Amino acid sequence: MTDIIYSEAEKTYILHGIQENYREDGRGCEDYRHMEIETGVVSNTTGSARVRLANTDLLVGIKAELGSPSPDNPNCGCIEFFVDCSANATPQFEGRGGEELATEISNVLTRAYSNSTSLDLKSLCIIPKQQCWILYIDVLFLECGGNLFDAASVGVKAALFNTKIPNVTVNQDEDDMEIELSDDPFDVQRIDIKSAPCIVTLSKIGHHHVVDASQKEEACCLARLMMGVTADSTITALKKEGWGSLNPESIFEMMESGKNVGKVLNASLLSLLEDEEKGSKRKTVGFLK
Amino acid sequence: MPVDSKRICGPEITKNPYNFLINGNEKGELIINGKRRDGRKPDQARPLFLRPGLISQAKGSAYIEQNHTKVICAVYGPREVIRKEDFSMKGQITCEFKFATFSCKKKRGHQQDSEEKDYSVQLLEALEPAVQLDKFPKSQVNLYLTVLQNDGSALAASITCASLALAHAGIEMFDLVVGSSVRIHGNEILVDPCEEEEFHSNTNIGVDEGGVVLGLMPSINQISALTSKGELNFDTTSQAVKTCIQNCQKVYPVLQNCLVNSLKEKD
Amino acid sequence: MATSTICVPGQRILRTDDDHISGNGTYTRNGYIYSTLVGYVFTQTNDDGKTIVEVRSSKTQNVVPSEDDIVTARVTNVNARFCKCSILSIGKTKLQEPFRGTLRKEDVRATEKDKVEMYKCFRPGDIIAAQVLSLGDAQSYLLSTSENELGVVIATSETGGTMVPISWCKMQCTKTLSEEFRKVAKVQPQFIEYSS
Amino acid sequence: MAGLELLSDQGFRIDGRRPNELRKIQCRLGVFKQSDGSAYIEQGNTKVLAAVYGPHEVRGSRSKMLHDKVLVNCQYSMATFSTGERKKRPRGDRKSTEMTMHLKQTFDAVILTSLYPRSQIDIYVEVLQSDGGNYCASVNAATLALIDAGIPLKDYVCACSAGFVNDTSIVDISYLEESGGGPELIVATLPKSEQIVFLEMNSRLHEDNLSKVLDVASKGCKDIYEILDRAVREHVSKVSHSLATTD
Repeated sequence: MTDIIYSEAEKTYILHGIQENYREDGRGCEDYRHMEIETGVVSNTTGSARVRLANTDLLVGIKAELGSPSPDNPNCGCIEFFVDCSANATPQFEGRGGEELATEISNVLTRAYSNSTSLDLKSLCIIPKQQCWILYIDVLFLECGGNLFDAASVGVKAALFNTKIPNVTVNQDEDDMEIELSDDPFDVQRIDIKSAPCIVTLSKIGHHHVVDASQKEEACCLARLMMGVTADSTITALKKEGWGSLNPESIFEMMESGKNVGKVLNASLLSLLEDEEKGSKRKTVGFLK
Repeated sequence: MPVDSKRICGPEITKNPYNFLINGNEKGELIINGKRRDGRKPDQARPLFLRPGLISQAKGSAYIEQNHTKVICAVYGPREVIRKEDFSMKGQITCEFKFATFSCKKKRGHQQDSEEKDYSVQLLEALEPAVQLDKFPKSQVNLYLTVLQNDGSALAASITCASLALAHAGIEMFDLVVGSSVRIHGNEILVDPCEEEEFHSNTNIGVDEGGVVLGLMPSINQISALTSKGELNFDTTSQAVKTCIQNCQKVYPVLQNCLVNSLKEKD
Repeated sequence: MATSTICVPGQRILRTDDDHISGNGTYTRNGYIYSTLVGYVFTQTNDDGKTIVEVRSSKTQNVVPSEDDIVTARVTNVNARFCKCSILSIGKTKLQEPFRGTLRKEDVRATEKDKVEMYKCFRPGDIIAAQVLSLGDAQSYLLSTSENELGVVIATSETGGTMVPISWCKMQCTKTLSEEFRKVAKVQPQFIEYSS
Repeated sequence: MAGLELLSDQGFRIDGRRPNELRKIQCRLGVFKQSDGSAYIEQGNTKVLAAVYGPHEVRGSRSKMLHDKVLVNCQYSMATFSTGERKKRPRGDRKSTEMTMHLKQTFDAVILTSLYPRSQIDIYVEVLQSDGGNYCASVNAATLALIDAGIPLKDYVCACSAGFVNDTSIVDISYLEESGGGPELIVATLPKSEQIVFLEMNSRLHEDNLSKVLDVASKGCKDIYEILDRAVREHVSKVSHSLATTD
């Protein structure tokens, strides 16, 4: 995490607030901050999205490229996560400074998506054992204001929703296969994100836990539990993180609230994306707001 | 990605012969008549062998064997932090987790791949809460884990092994950390899965297929590591976590005994 | 008083009460004393009648330099402002790997600090006894020799012969009888005990 | 010209622009809160974000510190999805390093460096989408970010590219026009004092035409200056207005 140093008094202030279910910005323990999502912001990607969660700002770009499937999984396409922390967010990320955090985030994302139910990877296969789509999902952090994991997962899901892979026809000659790409921008394949997970991070602060911790709250937090939660409230990934430990009861409590929060988060994200799609005449503003 | 320039590498593209198995990826049922393929009951862990102190030049070391899963761990330090960027006033631990190149069905590289790096981080997070870091300010303790043979549950075994090695090295700890893993297969929870039972993201279809790894400090009842993979229902997950905790508590006395015995033997 | 009870990390030793205090190798949590090491439990009664519970491991203790520790170090580099040393042992414990230390000019002696000339106090290769002043910075620990008992203990002359102290600031080579300047330590008997 | 006709007989370019017409420029100052100054610029399909931190204490090794002026530290990186084909690494490759150096040289020349001795100013540029003229957009974005950060400058720095096709100079060339293989001239100027701080030319161009192309590019810089200046004034008036209302 980006380093912030707070005095003990400040930490106690945050801690006491959380005990009363009242956080420094007036939220309750299970409330998210204001989130803005916009899809289709980078025109030369297959799918893209920008998420701004309070002052966490990120851009997700997905590029679909043709490649050969992994030998373990010849009938499926692949997804690859890459996270980059731009030095725009904080000078600490200059050069390779953000790499550690970036790997951590991409590992959690990979973990959340590493099951065959989240995404239908079979639909990305073109010719079994030979050709498939590889989705490069690149997350670029532009500003860090806490809760990067959740924001990244929301961005990924939104960008996947926005992804339009050109349809492909395979012409088979005797032993030669020819792949033809459709250049009609409406003749495209969409990705079903109904069962794609969102990550919910629960930060343990004092004896309570909160979702969507701000940067200040993250500085007070000893341990957190990250959960990949789908709309059906199944769990696709769990990961305890941080240098503290948790007792079993609180883990079960955290999982319970993670499940509930995740369900709402997924539902509202989907309805928002569908609304945006319907009113797609709206001009994209990107960073020009 | 740095390229390994010190070794002469084999051909760039080789294929794993196991891909050509006729039923390569469909392994059939994991449970037949209430028994697992190696004859264990679902809630039965494999026999455990533990031995501290076999690497003499290390400050502490330990070896763990669960049938064919074999892990060795060495602890060095507390020593000075060499890299200036890593400096912190608090004590630090570093973990390097490596599968020996010959340890898995698939050949492993000489350099850490992303899975091994991920395991290193998970190990570190499992152990950090247990170690009294304030006892060695400005210094670091280095842990090196090598999986000599991987037959499933390598991470769980490594957690146990590493905490044993730390205790052997005399690093002050709040408690030992015991690792445990389960495989969730439909309604069944398989304790201590072996390689063919382990969850692989690509082959298993459907909800309630996955795995959970947990690290517990039994005496103070704190969970220091928890990770899961695969899509699981909420209740299954909590059940799996509970099973892991129970299993850790079963292993804990073995760990304690082993340390006590090793101390007795020495005197 | 020693008992033959063996403890492992995380093992509950006993309840804390007014009479028992947790000592080295233990910690208290929720009203109990727990062990942090593999070792034997020792109890000791201190002056005000309380019992200190300790766990001592048979291994050499893991030590890192901390403030006020007396350390033995080898001088590796001398310049006009400070000298660098590598700390070889802390108290009685020999370190497996050295730690870096710095001895600044103003910490060489207690009096006439501004008149210290580093080159007349230390030479690379000297073995010194010093005290840890503070944990210092990222690079090294900060050392001090500003006591009579601290300073150069073992040194060789330019020709390579061993030197013996002839005053608090001079040493003499046993071979060539040439004299060299050093900040000489007035070695205390307990230090000699250490090295034996 | 190979294959593509970059300039039609009617005098229009591929994207429908006239030879001396810039792409649409949209920009915004103060995009982010955490940085001391930030700006976003869109020049057609080229989109660049810039953030400025500082002046602050020199980070890292103290040997970099300059005793008489501020250290200008730049980093140019491109989002992996910014280009047509996916980039493997966002920075650290040769082209990015070169671009970083060019940016540093450019801004060393315009920042009043002697005002902040022994300090450092960071300029981070992130290309979100690239469609030609990355350097120009980066310079323009960084200028706006520096202004947003309140760092004293001699003048705006405006950069613009120009090409030469069919005896006609074309201004602000896009990726397609860049990759056509024709000459490409990139210039960064101080519009008020009409000084050139950076000039680069690739490929072959007849000596006689150089001044023509340069004129077109300098004109482009001045046009960009007008746009940037308007954006800055708007931003400042908006900010001061909101300040006035909050009082």
